[in-house]
Order: sequence, then structure tokens, then C-alpha cells
Amino acid sequence: MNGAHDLGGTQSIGAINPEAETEEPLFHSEWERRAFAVTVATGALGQWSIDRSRFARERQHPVDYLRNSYYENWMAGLETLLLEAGLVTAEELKAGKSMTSEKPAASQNCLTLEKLESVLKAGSPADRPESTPPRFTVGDRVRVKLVNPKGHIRSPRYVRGHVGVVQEFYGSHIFPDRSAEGDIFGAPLYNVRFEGRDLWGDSAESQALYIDLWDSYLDPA
Amino acid sequence: MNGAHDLGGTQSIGAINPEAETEEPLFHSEWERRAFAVTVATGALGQWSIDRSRFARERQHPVDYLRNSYYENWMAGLETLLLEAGLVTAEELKAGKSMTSEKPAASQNCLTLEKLESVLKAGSPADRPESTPPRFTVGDRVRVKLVNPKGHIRSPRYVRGHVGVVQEFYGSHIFPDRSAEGDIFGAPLYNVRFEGRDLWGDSAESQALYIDLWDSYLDPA
Amino acid sequence: MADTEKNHPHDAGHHHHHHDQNFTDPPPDPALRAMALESLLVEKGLVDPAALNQLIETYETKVGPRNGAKVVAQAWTDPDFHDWLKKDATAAIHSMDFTGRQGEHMRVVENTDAVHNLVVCTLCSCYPWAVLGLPPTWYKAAPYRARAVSEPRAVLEEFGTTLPDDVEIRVWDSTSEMRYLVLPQRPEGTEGWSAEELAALVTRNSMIGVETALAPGQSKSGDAA
Amino acid sequence: MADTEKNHPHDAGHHHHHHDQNFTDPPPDPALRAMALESLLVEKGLVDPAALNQLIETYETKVGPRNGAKVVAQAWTDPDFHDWLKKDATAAIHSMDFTGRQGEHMRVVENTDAVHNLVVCTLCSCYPWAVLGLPPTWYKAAPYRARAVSEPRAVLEEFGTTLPDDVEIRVWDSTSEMRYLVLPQRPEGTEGWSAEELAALVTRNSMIGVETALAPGQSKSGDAA
Repeated sequence: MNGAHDLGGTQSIGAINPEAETEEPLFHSEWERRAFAVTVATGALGQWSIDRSRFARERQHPVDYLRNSYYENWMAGLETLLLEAGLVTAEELKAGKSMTSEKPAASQNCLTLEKLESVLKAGSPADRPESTPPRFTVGDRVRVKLVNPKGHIRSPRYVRGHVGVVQEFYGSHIFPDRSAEGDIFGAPLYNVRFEGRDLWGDSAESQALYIDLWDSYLDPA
Repeated sequence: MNGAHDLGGTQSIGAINPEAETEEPLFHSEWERRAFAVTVATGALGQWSIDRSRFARERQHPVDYLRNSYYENWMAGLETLLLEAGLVTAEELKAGKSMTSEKPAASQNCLTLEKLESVLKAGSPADRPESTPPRFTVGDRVRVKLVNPKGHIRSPRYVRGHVGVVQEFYGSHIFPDRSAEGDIFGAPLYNVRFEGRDLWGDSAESQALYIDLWDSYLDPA
Repeated sequence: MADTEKNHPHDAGHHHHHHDQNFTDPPPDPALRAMALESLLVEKGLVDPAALNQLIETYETKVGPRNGAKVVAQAWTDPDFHDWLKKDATAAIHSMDFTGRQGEHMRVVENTDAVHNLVVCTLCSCYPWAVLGLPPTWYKAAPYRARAVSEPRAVLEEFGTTLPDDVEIRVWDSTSEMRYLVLPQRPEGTEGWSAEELAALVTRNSMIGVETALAPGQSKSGDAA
Repeated sequence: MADTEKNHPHDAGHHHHHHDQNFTDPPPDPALRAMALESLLVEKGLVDPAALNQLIETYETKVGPRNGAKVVAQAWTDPDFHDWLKKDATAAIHSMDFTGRQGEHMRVVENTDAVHNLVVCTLCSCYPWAVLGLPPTWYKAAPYRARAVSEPRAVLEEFGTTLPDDVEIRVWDSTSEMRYLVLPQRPEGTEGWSAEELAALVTRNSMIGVETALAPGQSKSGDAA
């Protein structure tokens, strides 16, 4: 989708103002710790993919997405995911209280303290057996499709329409556009190099972009 | 520039919720009347072009641009223009009071009641003698350049990179990119048709876009 | 490990933004901002209060969509004017004395059984002031500007306007100083009507293209919206 | 004319927005929102409070940029590991027991005299947790995400990092589940240093690519920023 999350190349967006590395705390308040933890823990319920959770954050109104701090966006996304999965109701979210004595079936997958270490250690690998053979090989020139889908997509707007050269084939990884809709399968993934001057003009000499793009995002160029 | 003003094709932006035509007032509050009037009146001072005033609004942070109401964006833009033209200082804007007894030279161009009717009637025609001959003619296929300039541009992002067909040559009109920097000259202007399905996919059958584009925005396709 | 990151609680318990602005603060009060601007500009001799009042009065009472409705009704009743309007809208409209700001360069696009036209300005809010006056709030707001180009049928539905699938929708994005006016289809059952009678059927929204002209007896309203 | 538009003062004197939301209202208090979420999820049996605390503890004390610094120092001191890291970063890094979430698929990109690498995620905030921990606020915020791809030199300047014009900057936009770690250049004057000593020169920022590794005696700080 064309949303506020697709930030690459946006101008008039202000200075970076980084906090010093030695001074920035990992969390800036207690609620950030809790927002982080509930988001990671509920991810382990298996009710949605990481792509779906990204899509839930992206679908916010641009003003909300951009004025929210990071963990506020996580909470907004989590509320959407919980609602859409039927695990909570809007009234329950508002009240912070369950309106039913029954626990949802998904609670059987609750990430308990016992399971935590092994779940964290395992991670969630994204490589999957190939569903289609790769159409491109290292050195191929490819053009990113100029598309504007309403759904989730990981081809950033700033590179659509541009020509790059395949640098590496990463094998087959979960295809995010469909994974966001609950349909998990692999598709060929490449790393593609684009010249800065092609994207940003002559002021971007000596600058290149390396972007991971799935097979169906690309056309031969 | 790639900014929040370039809204075409943005998703998750909400419903239109139009007020009924017979019920919507021309202004929704007295301050809107005043913001409208001072913006139009100061435009007649001749200190900036309409392109420069658009660019002043566009350069706001995306959150400001999108959460502001329309006339708030006009006021933000006017403040920037007045500051950049050296007609007011930030302190004066804050105080709403002049800090000097001297009037700026531009006050000689003040749009007085006497001048108002003739100025409104004359308008500000944008056609200018051609500086360069038109490179395209009706029926030509053209591709919009995939550029990301930092300055003002009137080629919307959603059409960049796409191929259309020239429908009409409008003659030579003030070139906005340079006019925003104070350099006023004409350049060939065309109306170009794009097929909806090329921009938005198959769901956009029976839909076409007609967009006005200047000569230098286009390449032969 | 990771010891550089712990023991920095910094739990202020409230927002901690790293923007130049803090977007959780409410924006400045627009009424105060407008007053400060106007006072300062008057004091500097850059605006004339009497001209400001006259400017507002002009757009509140003289320049509005009744101008455009007269143009449309004239085109419906006078074939020569209709042809002129399609060939040189600027001259034809100026001949009716609808001139001036945001009407310097006009083009009229005509609806037919096969084609429906819709006008938008995705980049700002360009609008043909000379024939329609100042634009409504929704025309200037983000949802219409964003969606009119990418999903015009859904946008039209929000105005209660449903078009057959085989009608081509042409969306005019006003990126230059050319201003677009939609010439709606003349409603059925209006044979023999005068231009004045017909003009009452021509709504502002029908000249933007989000609705059709009213049918005889239909009241102008936003009921459908 | 234009009489449909006048005599509707509606001067409420305050904002009149036509959004679904009113953006002049402050957003909901995040602390209350987090508390409501957690209470509800605990009550529903969807989260385990003890696991939540352990999760926070893990990222505050165990998983952080000291992991990545060890990887870098190892590569600087062990040519075989260096080659392995460049050929199969996932296996090489997993061999040091830095595994798990957001480190499942790793790639290491090496800085040289001719090439400087910089990592960003323009679409969200992808970051190699297993070796760098959770990302700093600026990495997740709009300005870095917007500008790192279009004006990396200006971005580097804001971190106090100036590169010669002829150094090619490679910006890695993390659009997939592949996670990128920058292997900075080994500082001069560190001949014979142990991996442990070298690791102290490897800042988090140097592994994102916004800074270089520290010189011997240089203190780690964000002074330049």
C-alpha cells in the first residue's frame, strides 16, 4: 500500500537528532518495556505473521503513523491484530478487561516462561521451499514494477520503475504480500543494486542502493 | 519535493465525508475569512509567485501539513513567505506587532480597496512567450521522468515513470519548478492521458488520468 | 554483555519524542494566529483592512457556483456557445464576464453517455474560482485528493453517484494553471426549459464531477452523501 | 448570486475538521494504553507475566551490541572467520551462539577504503537484534528512514562522519528478513591487540554504518552528533 510508512526519499522530515549511543536507554519509559514485551509475546501465539503485523501498523492514518512514537505504533498495530483475530473486542480493549470468562483457544499457545528461551533461540526463519523457479540470476538487469497495490508490499515506492542489477540470489523466502493475508509460501528473493544518480539525480554520485526484492516485484530490463 | 502534499494514490487516508452542498458555509469560522483575505492580498504585493507560495506550504513537516486544516496550511505558508522575503521577523510574527517604525518598501504595492476590483478582474495569467520549442505533439507517447528533486515540482509521484499520450498542447506556461525560486519564464505545457490500469492495476479498467505536464518532465516513450 | 544499555531507566512516564516539534502538543490556536498575522501586516502597510473586507465580501456574494451554472445552462441551450465553450472555454467564459483569479485559463470537459469527468488537484487545491468560487472543504482535504485519482468509482459512491461499469471515468488532475470545469449532461425531461430554469439544476458538485446535474423536481442537497 | 453560500456563519471559533479523527486532540496516553493491553491479555491467558518480564530482561541484559562487537573483533583477528563471515554470515554468527529472533538470516557487509556501508529500513525498522539488540530511537524514526537512502552523506554528517567524495556509499535497505551487519574497518594503531581489546572499539553505530569504529584512546560517545 502507498502509506506513510513508505518513507524512503521523503523530504522536509526534519533532523535525525540521535541521542548519544552511550546515553540512550534501551527503553525510554516503563510502558515501552510493556508494549515491547506484549507485542513479541503475542507474536508467538501463531495467529499472524510478521508481515501481517507490519501491515497492521502501516494501515494507520498517515498522521497517526507519523506522530506516534515507535512503540505507540506497535500498540496500535497489536490492537488491530487482536481485533481482527477475534481474540478481543473493542469494548475489552477500551476497558482493559475481559468481557467473557472463556479463554480463547489461542491461549493454549501462550508463550510461557518455560517456553520462552527455546522460542527466542529458534527465531522464525523465513526461508521456504521454492514455489517457483527464480527467473533471474546474478548480473541480470531488472526493472522494479511500477505498481500501487492496496495490500502489503515490500517494494518501496522510491525504487519502483527503476532499473538495477541482481547482486545475489537469497533462495526462496516467505512472500510478504500474501503472508500479510495469511497465505505463507516462499518465492525467490534477490538483492539488487541501484545507482544513486538514477534515483536521486547527479548529486547522488558515488552512492548505491542495495535492496532485497522478490521475483514477482521485478521485470527483465 | 517528495512531501506529504503529493497525495495522489495515498491509501488508508479515510473517508471523504463531504458536507452537503446546500449546507456547507464558504468559511467555517471568522479566522478562516481573515486567513483567506490576508493570503490573497499579500499575494498581490508581487514578492512571490503562486508556485513559491505552494512550495512554502509543501515544505512543512508531513504531520503538520496533514493535520492542519486548509487555512492553517495557508497561514503556515504565508508566515514562511513573509519571513523569507524579509518583510517580517519571527519575533514580529509571534508578537503580532511590528518591531520597527519603518514600513517595508513592498508596502507601496499594498492591495488597496481602490485597486482591488481591477486586480481581481485581471487575475494572473500564466501563459508566457515560449523559451524553448515544444518537443512533443498531440498523439506522441511520452514517459514521465522518474525524478526526486528537492525543489518544487508539479509532476505528481503517482505518475512518474509511466507512459501516456499527449492530448493537447497548451502553449507555453510559467515553469513552476523555477518560478518557485523566483525565476519566471515559460515552457511548453501539455495535457497527457494515462490509462488507469497502467497506474493502479486491472481494477482500474475504464479509467483514465488527464494530467498537465511541462515539456522537461517528459521523455519520448 | 550489552551493559551500555541497562541502568538507564529515564522513565519520565510521558512521551519522549526526538522530532524538532512535539506532535503531542496541540497546534497553535488558528484564530490567534490569524489575528497576529493580520495586525502585523496592517501595521506594516502590507494589507489594507478595507480591501480585506471587500475581498471576503466578493467571494461570499459575487463569485460562486451560480456563475458556473449559468455557463452550463447557456451551453445546454445555445449550440454555438456550446461549441465555443468546448473549443475555447477561456474566451467563452470570459465573454459572460466571469474573469479573474483562478479562471485565467479554462478548459471545459463534457460528460456523455460514454464518458464521465471528475476534477481534482492532488498536489494542492487548484479550483476554477471564477466559475465555482472557493472550493468546499472536502475538495481541499487529503482523502479526496488522495483517492480521486486511484479509486474514482469508490469516491463517486461516497457522493451517492453510481456509474455503469462501461462508462469511462476521466480524472483531471489540476497540476498547472489550467482550470477544469465539468459540463454535466443535461437532465432528461427538460425540453423547452429556459437557461434560467436549467441553471437551477446545475449544482456545484455536478461541475466538479462528483455528482450529476439534478433531475427536474429533485432538490439540491447532499442527502446521498 | 452564490446565495447558497452566504448566511451560514457557523462561526464556532474552533477547529472544524472533516476527518474521522480529530488530529487536534492529543493521542491516547501510551502508559494507560499499554496497561490496558497487558491486563486484558493476561486475563485472557494470551500472555504470561513472568515471560514478559524475562523477555524484557533478556533484551536489557543479554542481547545487545556487545554481541556484534565480538563478531567484528573476531573477524578482525581471525582471517578464516573473516572469510566465513563474508561467505555465510548466518552460520558464522550462529557459531558464536548469537542466534534467534531477527538474526535468522544474516549478511555482513564490509567497509574498505573504497566502500562505506550503511543500513536502514525505510519501510519499518528491521534490525539485526541477535547481534545489535533492539534498535535506537533514531533508527526507527522517520527522519533517518526517509533520508538515509536519498542523502546518506548528509545523514552521516549529522553523526559527525565525513567520508571522502570518492568513497562509494552503499545503503542497504532491509526490505526482507535478511539482516545486515556492517563490518567496520579495523582502526589503525591496533596491531597486536586481542579480540577483547578490539571489541571495545566497536560501537553499535559503527555496525549500523553511521560512524566508523573508535580509534585507540577515543572514547565512545555521541559528542559529534
